Amino acid sequence: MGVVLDKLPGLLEKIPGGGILVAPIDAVINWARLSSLWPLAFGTKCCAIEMLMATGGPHQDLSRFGVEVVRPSPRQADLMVVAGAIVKKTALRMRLLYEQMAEPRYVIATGSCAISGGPFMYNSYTIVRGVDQIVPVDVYVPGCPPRPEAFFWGLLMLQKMIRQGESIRRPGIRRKPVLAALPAGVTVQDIQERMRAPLEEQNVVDVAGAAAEKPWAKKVRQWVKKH
Amino acid sequence: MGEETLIPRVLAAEPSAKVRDDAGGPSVEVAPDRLFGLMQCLRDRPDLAFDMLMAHTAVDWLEQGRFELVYILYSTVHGHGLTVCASVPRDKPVAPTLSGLWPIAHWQEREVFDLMGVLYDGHPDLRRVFLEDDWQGYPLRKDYQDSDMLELPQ
Amino acid sequence: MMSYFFVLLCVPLAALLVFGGLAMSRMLAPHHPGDLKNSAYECGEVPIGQAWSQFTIGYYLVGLLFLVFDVDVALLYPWAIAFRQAGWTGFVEAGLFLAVLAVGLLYAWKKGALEWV
Amino acid sequence: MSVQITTLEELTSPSRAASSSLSIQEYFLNMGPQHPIAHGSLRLLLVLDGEIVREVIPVPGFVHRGIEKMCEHLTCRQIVHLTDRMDYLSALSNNWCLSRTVERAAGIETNERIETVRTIVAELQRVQSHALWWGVLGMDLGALTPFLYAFRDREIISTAFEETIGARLTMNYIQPGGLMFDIHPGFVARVKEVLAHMRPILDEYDALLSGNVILQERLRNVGVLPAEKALAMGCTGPVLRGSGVALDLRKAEPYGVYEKAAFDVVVGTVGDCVRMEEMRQSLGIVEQLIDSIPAGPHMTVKPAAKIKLPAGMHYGQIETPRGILGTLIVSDGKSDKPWRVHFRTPNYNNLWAVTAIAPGCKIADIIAIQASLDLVIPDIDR
Repeated sequence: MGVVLDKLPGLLEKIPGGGILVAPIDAVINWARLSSLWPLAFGTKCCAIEMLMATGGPHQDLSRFGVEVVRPSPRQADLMVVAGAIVKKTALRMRLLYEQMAEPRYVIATGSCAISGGPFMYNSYTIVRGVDQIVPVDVYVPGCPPRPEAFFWGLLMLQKMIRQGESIRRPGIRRKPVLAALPAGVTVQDIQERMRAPLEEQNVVDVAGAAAEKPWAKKVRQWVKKH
Repeated sequence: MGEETLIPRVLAAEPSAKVRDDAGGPSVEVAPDRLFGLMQCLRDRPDLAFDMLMAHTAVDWLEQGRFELVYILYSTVHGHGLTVCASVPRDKPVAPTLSGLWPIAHWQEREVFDLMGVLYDGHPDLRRVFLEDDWQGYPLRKDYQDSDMLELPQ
Repeated sequence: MMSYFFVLLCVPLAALLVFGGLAMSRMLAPHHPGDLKNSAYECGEVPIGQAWSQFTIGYYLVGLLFLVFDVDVALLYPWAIAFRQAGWTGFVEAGLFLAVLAVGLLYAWKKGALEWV
Repeated sequence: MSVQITTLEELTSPSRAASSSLSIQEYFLNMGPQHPIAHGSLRLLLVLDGEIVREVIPVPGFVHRGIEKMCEHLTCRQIVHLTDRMDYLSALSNNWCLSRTVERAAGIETNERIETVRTIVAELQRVQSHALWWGVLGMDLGALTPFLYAFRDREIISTAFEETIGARLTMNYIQPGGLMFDIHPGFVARVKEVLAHMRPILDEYDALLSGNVILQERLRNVGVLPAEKALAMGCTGPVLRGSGVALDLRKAEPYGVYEKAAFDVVVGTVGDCVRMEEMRQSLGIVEQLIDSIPAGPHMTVKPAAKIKLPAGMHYGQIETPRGILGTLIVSDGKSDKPWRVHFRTPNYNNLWAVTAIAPGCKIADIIAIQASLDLVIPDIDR
């Protein structure tokens, strides 16, 4: 976090009752971030037509969620929408683009190719089976290609995660809401209380740490140095 | 120009060519060293006038130890097509380049080199076109081993 | 003298606007520089060769011409505001000023500085 | 003559820069995989002298999933879903090409109803694909409104497809031996709605972009591809017809029910208005055929039937919105999985025309050339 925001939680803790101030600051910062997500146009295949273009079109209007400013350059983007299959040759470039984006950066993997290699899982010598081998992914949107409405559901999930999951006390630590989308008929009470705490706890992701131990992290460094 | 008058004229141009019947359209088999001569006259003779190299690929016959190079030609003037095949041994797969006759052959041959490993004699810029330059092996060969590739469980 | 008070008022406001924005982002935005993050962005590729290379003289010429005519427009602003009070003498002076610049433009045009090589 | 294998490193290494005619000012610039004009991931390595492009080195392969290797492990019917993912803007034509090749090889008969529905659906998708080309041509050259117009019309056609085919983009509808499902009872009415909507819209397209002076200035004699150069570079489809060669497989080798529909092949002299006129021709075809869909079964071969191809090479080609797509299936006759499958894709051959056109033009012209070539990258890499 910035110079002030790093020290702010510590200062507020010292002041008696200052801790209450952290929550409104969180709320304001998270609200500002989630309502102005600028996606990076990184579409490789058919999902690009559905996710980045059709949703941007007049019928399924992406700008209802404030996400319509599609930036080609990673410097001005904070949401990387991975639309399409990623092969070994693209994985290096994609990891470099992810590194060149400024924090806080979010990743939505759309389409079964990005999630798990999809139709190209077997007998393909270049496919990377799942984008989460390259970058830490926040929301997975299944489908081949997913319908624009499915992409909006993923977007809302991400916005819910930003609203609830981040705090200036622990910058870069993202708590993914486990109970984001409970299947129909299952209520919170059904999941016993002792089940819920570990689920919430286990789903805390340190984004920087998660990004560092991805297999492709080292390969990108060697590739950049080699050139 | 019907098929029946096309094949005799092609054979007249290249007596060492053998007719093949297992391909859909008219097709001819020729030895690699005669290939360039046949292609040259197929393109230049006005009554054949194959001005378009529609497709070029290679088939890996592992047991017979040969690569079968397939050239599919098309003539926009007469509207007829021809398939020319040539076989090169698997251990020394060198074939003459046709990029002098049709510039598109330059890149079609690069693709066949990239995926099948057939070398082209006299090719100006023989480089891998899809895979990284330091990729080991040629993926479309039948005996290509890759630990990363998942086999479909039968 | 009073009219200069507004100028004095305008300067700090402008400074506040500019440096305020910068200070806010310095204070609030996360700041984690890294070697890969600072590397040059070229469509996801690693740039080939050095960025420090000689490029054509055309860019320099265009930059120079723009500078001249930009200053020219900047000088016309005060005249445009006080257009009515300046009356005819002001109009003639501005005309002369523009005429001198027009000669410069014609010269550049004839010399072919405007054609992009 | 020697066989010499080079790599991109050597091509761009400083030694090459010093020794060749590359004067000091020339440098390499990556119009790389992640670029708005790439419509996917295609890297154009430009050799620049100031703003003049000396040479373009396209580097595809960023979406190469090895479809031809996968086809060797799949039966003919399973390959159809892979053809959708090559050129996803003309998925139906791709399916049709593979299905037609398999049907001719295995001797499967299809009836009049199947062929008529195939022709109608493929022509509708041609209009949809050219609409996207028109919208993205405007977007690439800076005008953002055509993008919104184009995608509004694509949605209208997509709803017609969705009702019958169930999918918006990757159709998997035309199978060897017929169609996956029969057409929806409301299909004819829906297509008539689309036709009624699209006819005036095309004039609106013309009014919006074609008359625009800036666009004409950006496109006039930029990237001129003479006829014999286009033929030598193996270009097909609107790119070739734009250069004046009247090669259209729907006329040259009629398939489906194209003989029944009267339409003319649109040939430009040098310009690129070919696709606009082709949209009108395609609408004309659909108008003539929509009322005469004969009755009959929608599938002549039981879905579970194993299709075994006789030994030998089977080649079939079809006219997709971007050019001639050829499918070469080599079968050894023993198993129902093909021995080798090769797709002659239109985009792979149209891509290299940029190396012939580009030397000497400016960087902004490269964007105009790429937009007019209308490339789909997964079709290049397969």
